Amino acid sequence: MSENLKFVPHATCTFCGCVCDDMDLTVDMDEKRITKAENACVLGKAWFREHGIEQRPYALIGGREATTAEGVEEAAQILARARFPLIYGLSDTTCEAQRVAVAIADMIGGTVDTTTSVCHGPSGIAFETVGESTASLGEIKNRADMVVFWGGNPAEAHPRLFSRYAVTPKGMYIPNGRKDRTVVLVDVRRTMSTPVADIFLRVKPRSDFEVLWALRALVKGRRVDPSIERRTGVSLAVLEDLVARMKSCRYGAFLFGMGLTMTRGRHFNSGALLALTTDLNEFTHWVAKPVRGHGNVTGADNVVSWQTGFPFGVNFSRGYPRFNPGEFTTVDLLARGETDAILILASDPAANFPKAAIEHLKRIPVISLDPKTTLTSQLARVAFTTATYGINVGGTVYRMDDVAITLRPAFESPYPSDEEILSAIRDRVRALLGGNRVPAVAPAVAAAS
Amino acid sequence: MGSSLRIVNGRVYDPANGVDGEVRDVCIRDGKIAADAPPDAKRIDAAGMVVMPGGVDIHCHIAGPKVNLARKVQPEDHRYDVHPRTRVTRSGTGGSVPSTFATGYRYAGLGYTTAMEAAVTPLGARHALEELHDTPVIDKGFYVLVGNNVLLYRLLQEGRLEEFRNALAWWIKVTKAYAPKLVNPGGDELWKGQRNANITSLDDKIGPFELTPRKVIAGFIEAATALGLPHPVHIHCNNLGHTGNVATTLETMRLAEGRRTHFAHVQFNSYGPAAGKSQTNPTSGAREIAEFVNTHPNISADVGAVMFGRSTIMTGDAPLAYMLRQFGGTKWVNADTENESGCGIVPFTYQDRVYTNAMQWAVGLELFLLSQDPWRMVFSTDHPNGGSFVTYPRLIRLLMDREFRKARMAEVNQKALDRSGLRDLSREYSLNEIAIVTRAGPARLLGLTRKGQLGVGADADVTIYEEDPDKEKMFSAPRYVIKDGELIIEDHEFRVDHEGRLLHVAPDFDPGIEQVIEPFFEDFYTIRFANYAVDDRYAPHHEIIPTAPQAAGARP
Amino acid sequence: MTEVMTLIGGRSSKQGTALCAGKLAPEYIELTSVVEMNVEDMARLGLSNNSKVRLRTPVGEAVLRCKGRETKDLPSGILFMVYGPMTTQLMAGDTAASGMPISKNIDVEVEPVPEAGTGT
Amino acid sequence: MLLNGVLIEDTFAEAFTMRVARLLITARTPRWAKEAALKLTGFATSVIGCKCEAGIERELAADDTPDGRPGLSVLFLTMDKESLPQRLIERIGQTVLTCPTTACFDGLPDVPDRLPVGKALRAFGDGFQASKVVGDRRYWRIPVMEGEFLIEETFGMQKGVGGGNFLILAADADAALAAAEAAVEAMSGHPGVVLPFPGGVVRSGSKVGSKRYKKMVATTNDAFSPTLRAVTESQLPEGVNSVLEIVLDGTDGAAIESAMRLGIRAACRPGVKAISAGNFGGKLGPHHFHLRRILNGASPPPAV
Amino acid sequence: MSLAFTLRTPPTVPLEAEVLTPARLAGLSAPEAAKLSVVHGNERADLGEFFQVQGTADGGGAGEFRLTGDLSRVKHVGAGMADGRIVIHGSVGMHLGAEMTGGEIIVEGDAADWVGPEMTGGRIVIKGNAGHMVGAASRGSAVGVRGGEIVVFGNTGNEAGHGMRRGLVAIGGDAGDFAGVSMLAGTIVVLGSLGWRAGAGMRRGSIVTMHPVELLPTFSYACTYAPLYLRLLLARLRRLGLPVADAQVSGRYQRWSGDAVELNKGEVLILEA
Repeated sequence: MSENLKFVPHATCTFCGCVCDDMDLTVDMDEKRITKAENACVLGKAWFREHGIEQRPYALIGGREATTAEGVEEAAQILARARFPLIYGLSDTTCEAQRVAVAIADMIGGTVDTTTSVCHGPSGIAFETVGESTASLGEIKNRADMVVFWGGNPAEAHPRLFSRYAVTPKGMYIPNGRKDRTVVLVDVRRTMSTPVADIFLRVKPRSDFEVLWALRALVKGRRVDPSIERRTGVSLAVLEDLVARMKSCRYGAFLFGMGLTMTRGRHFNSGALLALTTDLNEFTHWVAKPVRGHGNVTGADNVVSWQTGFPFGVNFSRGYPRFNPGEFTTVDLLARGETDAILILASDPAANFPKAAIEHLKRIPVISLDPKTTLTSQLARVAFTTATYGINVGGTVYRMDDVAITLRPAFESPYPSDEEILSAIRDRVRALLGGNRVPAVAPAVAAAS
Repeated sequence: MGSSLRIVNGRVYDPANGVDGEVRDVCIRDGKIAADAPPDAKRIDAAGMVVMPGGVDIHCHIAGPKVNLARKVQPEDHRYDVHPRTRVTRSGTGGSVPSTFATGYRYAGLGYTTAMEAAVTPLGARHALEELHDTPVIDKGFYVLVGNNVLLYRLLQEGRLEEFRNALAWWIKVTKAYAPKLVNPGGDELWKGQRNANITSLDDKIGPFELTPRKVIAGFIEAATALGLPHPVHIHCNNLGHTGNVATTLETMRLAEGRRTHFAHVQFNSYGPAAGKSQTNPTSGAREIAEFVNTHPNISADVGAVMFGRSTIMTGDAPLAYMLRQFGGTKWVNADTENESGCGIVPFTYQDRVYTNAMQWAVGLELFLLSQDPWRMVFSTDHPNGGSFVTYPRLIRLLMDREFRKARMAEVNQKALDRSGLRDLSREYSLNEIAIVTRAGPARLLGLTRKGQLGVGADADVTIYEEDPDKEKMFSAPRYVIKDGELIIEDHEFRVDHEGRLLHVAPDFDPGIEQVIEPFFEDFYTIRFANYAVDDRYAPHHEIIPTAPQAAGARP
Repeated sequence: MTEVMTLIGGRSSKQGTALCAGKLAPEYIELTSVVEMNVEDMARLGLSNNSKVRLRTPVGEAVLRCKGRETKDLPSGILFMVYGPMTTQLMAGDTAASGMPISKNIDVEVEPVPEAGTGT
Repeated sequence: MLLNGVLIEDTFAEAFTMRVARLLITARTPRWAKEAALKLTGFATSVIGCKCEAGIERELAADDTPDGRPGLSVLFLTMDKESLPQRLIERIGQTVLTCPTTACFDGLPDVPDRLPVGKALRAFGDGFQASKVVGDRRYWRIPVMEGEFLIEETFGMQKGVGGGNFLILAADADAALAAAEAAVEAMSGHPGVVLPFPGGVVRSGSKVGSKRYKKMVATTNDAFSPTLRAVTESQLPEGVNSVLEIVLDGTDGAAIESAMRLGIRAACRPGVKAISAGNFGGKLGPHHFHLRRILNGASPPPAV
Repeated sequence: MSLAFTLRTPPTVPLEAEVLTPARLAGLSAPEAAKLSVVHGNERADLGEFFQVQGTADGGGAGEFRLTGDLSRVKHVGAGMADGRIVIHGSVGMHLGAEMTGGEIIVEGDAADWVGPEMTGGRIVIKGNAGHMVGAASRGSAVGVRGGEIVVFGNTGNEAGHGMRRGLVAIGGDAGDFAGVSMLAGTIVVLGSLGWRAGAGMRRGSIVTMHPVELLPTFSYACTYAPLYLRLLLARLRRLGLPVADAQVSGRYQRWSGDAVELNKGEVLILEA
């Protein structure tokens, strides 16, 4: 270790949606490496430790080394030519880069979709159906005397959700921290998170909806069939007890994970939880919060929403934004083979999409932007190496509770940022198209979904 | 900056400079109104047209966390109102909460060049600024929500008034806000901490604090006056939307005691007691409110008129949104912000046959028609709460065209109309008065000396409308819109894109106040103090409007 | 012998830390190639830790190593594995107009894979 | 004119315009449909005392009803538009709604004038009722102790004809009755026509008003009453000792005419002296059914 | 002869062809129809670039036309149509008959997601299978089918009749999950099996199925009876061509009330075996 150390206080970890901004980093400036990340959880420590500078080509075109500029030209040509281009990912980069990504999609008449569609997209659909009572994480810290974790494993995926925001911290009206809260955990299996709970409800797989629906009925004083126990593994008596506690707490909070969204029922599972939250407000204050994965997936939701009116899966091919999950979302467009070019921004769908979608990725020109080699970058026509946001690149990220935070990069990277590459692509595409592409067809508003 | 321009032959309405419909030239140089323009300046022949300063919206909700939630929650409201891109402008969607680009272009498309987002939590400031950055053409700013701020309450409760004032200045400055905003003071603590309760009078105790709304409001008026802000405290009163709230509103207005204070969307706070057999149907309180404002030059207000049709209730007044959710259909959004605010959102439709909605519509019009000083009772619909800003041209016509108003009156709930004073009012607004309530007045109330007027040195934000007896049509689509001297809209079409400025204030404070604030952050916020202040990158084009601090406790 | 069980995909902190090192690193590939199974189910199927097992759905299949978990942690009939290249093989592309493929609680056929030399 | 030796007088039956609805009543068995229909059409002989007139038009096979069950069609008439829905609501509510297994459908679905009968009766459901649209017709399902009563939301109303009639003038009471029975038999099931009186026959034909009692709207038809032949201005031919009347209500004049033709022919049998008809001199009713023309197959003059 | 379109060049990316309605084609010759605009991906194109067009549109008002080929990437066919008739020989893409108010569409093949969303009248008949969201509300909207009839001979995906307020969705085969979710009124008949969670959040309306199903615990059993209106309904389905058995017409059904989480005024009718 060299003597050339730099101390970067108040830095922000973008590994997960907690976006903790209390990282005090020590950087070895000679080795371009973060040697210490105070306050970081196990995931944060790995995030900061492992994102050093790797020796990689600036760009690869068809597997051949190229300059960033050559990559930009190739990418711009692909995007300008494509009839149904898709821009996907966005959740592990800054809002500044996301804004450019949406601008490109708008200009070329493409589609923009984020990793939200395969994470809490269903919760987004649920939000559009029932709304949501929610709060910034500080309100949960300061006020929540009952916290219910549903379908998630924060101990392994969001460790500081427990320690910084929702379980152990002392808050304004929670002077004794953990002792002042009732913690409930609902999951289909025991996990590392289970021990934190006062009450653990193990529900049978794929029965969350039934449990939530029964809770809604009980909150409203309606009848629930006793078969609920056989079907969900949770007895009516247990549910009644839970409802009594929920109605009598002062400030309750649900924090729910992809155990709801990725299983059969999808948006209805999240919707049931959001509706239950609304129902409970008839009796006392309740909020709910989807626990988000990627560091700036919440920023992606926000940027896409303010620029288009819709949170993800937005298509511009007719000259204006349209939203329709299943029609304009990435898994669907790929699995149906409808998209003819894709720019993947800081995401690795080749590693987690269904087989049918990955097979189409192999058939079309892929442009990837990523600090690291990924399965996706390996099959890309154009693969850019980028600087890592939060470590090498400043900008804005949104915490899972919509709080925007400014990054404090620790050291410079020789690689350009996503924003720089995207801006260059945007400018080049604009030159190729002579401005925004305007399809000469009147809006078909009646059929505009 | 734009090139030079000379607008000739137009009838000019520039009330700030006493110009009332004179045909005269308006010259523009380097983005400002000039005494003359070079001979090679582009000429716009405005014969048969009306030339006005660009519109200034003193109160709307167009950017920030709550606006984005309201956008996201209503995809069905965007589908039928798309905003296609052009070669030079971005696409977007409309509905009652348009996307940022559509917001900017549509304001410009109505001839508005400045708009103030009226409620942003300090914690949401960075977000609001990002959205405002993506809101093209117009200049913009926002009011920061401070009226339920826990630390400020603590300072006020402990009588630490100087620290209170410094902390207020700090909050305004570090968030790059334009003015302090109070929303339902005291309500959030009851909402969040006491099982969704609410404040019902100025003398209610605010939860665990030894404070009342009366004390809080007075404290803010005092502190803001001392800071000498260009726009004073901007208040959304307690009991908003409730039958009989006119008493609370008048009591709150009296708290100003001669100091400048602005009352937001007073229509929603001008309801008399219940009438007839109903326990809830309000009567009109417009006359009492208008009289108070007429006779108190320190008081200003924007109307917050209600226009029938689809709207979105979005407010820092969370208990109000909760109450309205029973009328709104299936969706309700609530969003608590730590130590700072609450927020509620409900999609809503005002129906002309519904008593209460018709009364709200009538009260808004009454307030306009009873106002004797258009400079202090200015134009707003509290977009999108009372209706979208795209309804402004219709509202203008309702004010300018008695026959149109009468025809519309015939279609609304007649019982409500009977209990309002609208039938007795035959006044019609002149173009000069419209220019005051939509431009010169709001600019003056905001302390924006270079806006809302066409004197030499003013910002060259100019709108040119083709004269038309149908005022709704006339104000719906200006022929030309000039922003900062640049011809943005020509022959009704966008020629170029444009990025406006952020308008904000930066009141001085004693840096020692940070030693008071920081420990509170470490205990009760989930973001580090060091990461809270918004830096200049979020306002790449901005203008700081100066303050004029006064000695503490000074009275005008 | 095959049985139908319910496969839960998920994350682990080990996966998270390995991810930072890179998805092509051996430890990540190793982590995403293991399926956790109830020990009694394993015994019934004649499996032991590190035995090979084939999971099959209507869209594809994957061969994994299995790892036993006690009933209190993982009930009979439930499988757990972290997301990765193997889970993608088993996921269907239909999202039911939601954008979201089903990646938790997938019904899979479980079949032990005899290994050369085990002689059973 | 003579038919089978029976004199067909040269006169006409004078009928009124009424408002008519057609109801299809179905049930689990023909019996229960009939029970309901009989109650519904009971005490509905004449608007004079019943405020409505009604009768069973015909029996319907299961294949001919909307729900594929046996049933009956009923014609229901009143003098004015306003009272038709009122009477229907009262009567269906008391007689069909109450009757086991029945359902009630509109038999005039293509008629534009709609009566909100089911719509009113749904209130019996006390908020538990539910509506259902099948095809383009809306029905109400009203929960009852037995299960559910189904009724169409609206019923068509059109102009109909009431008071078509003919008189059987016979030598004696037995001959009159036998002829009337034969006439009814011949007309029964005729589409568009009902005979509202008991067994289709009325013995107490009436005249308008009273010679003696101011309050009476109708009193005995003394001109055709054999016992009064000597004390009044009788219109009875010689040898007539008993008269029975058949009254026909229908959906339109053509149906009445066609039914009258069948009925009169059947009535012309031994013992019958003449067939006549009741009219008021042509001043009150717009529909005139000239007996001889009917029997000759000619159309009646158009309604005024 | 009516207009007939035969897909000659299958689109490689989605083709949006809301021009394919009887009203838009009324009175056009084949060359005129071939000139109509469609959106191919992100660019305008002529209908004729993809379809061979023959015949002439029926004169006077909306007539009938015919589409042949694999149109599974052709979206918005018949969207917003008010009258006339479209016959499709082959499969068809999303948003078929979206928001239509009248007329009839017959598909002799399969249909993709979003058949007849938010339609208010008319009829869509799919002889094969249909995708998800048959007759559903668009995302964010609370109201789906407001009138008219959708008949699918085969199976459907999830959320058939989501938020429907009036009208009929009849499915000859099986329905996916959440059939009739949040329905406000109207009727869904499934001759095959219901998927999971049918009728979740329904306020009013009827879901009828011919196979046993376990409903959500917020539904309560009421009685077993022979609802008379079903005889009318099933007779109508027969006329529309669905294979309704006599035993279904004359059968007894379990009536379940729900959803208790909402108004509890809906019903699910399950044929007794």
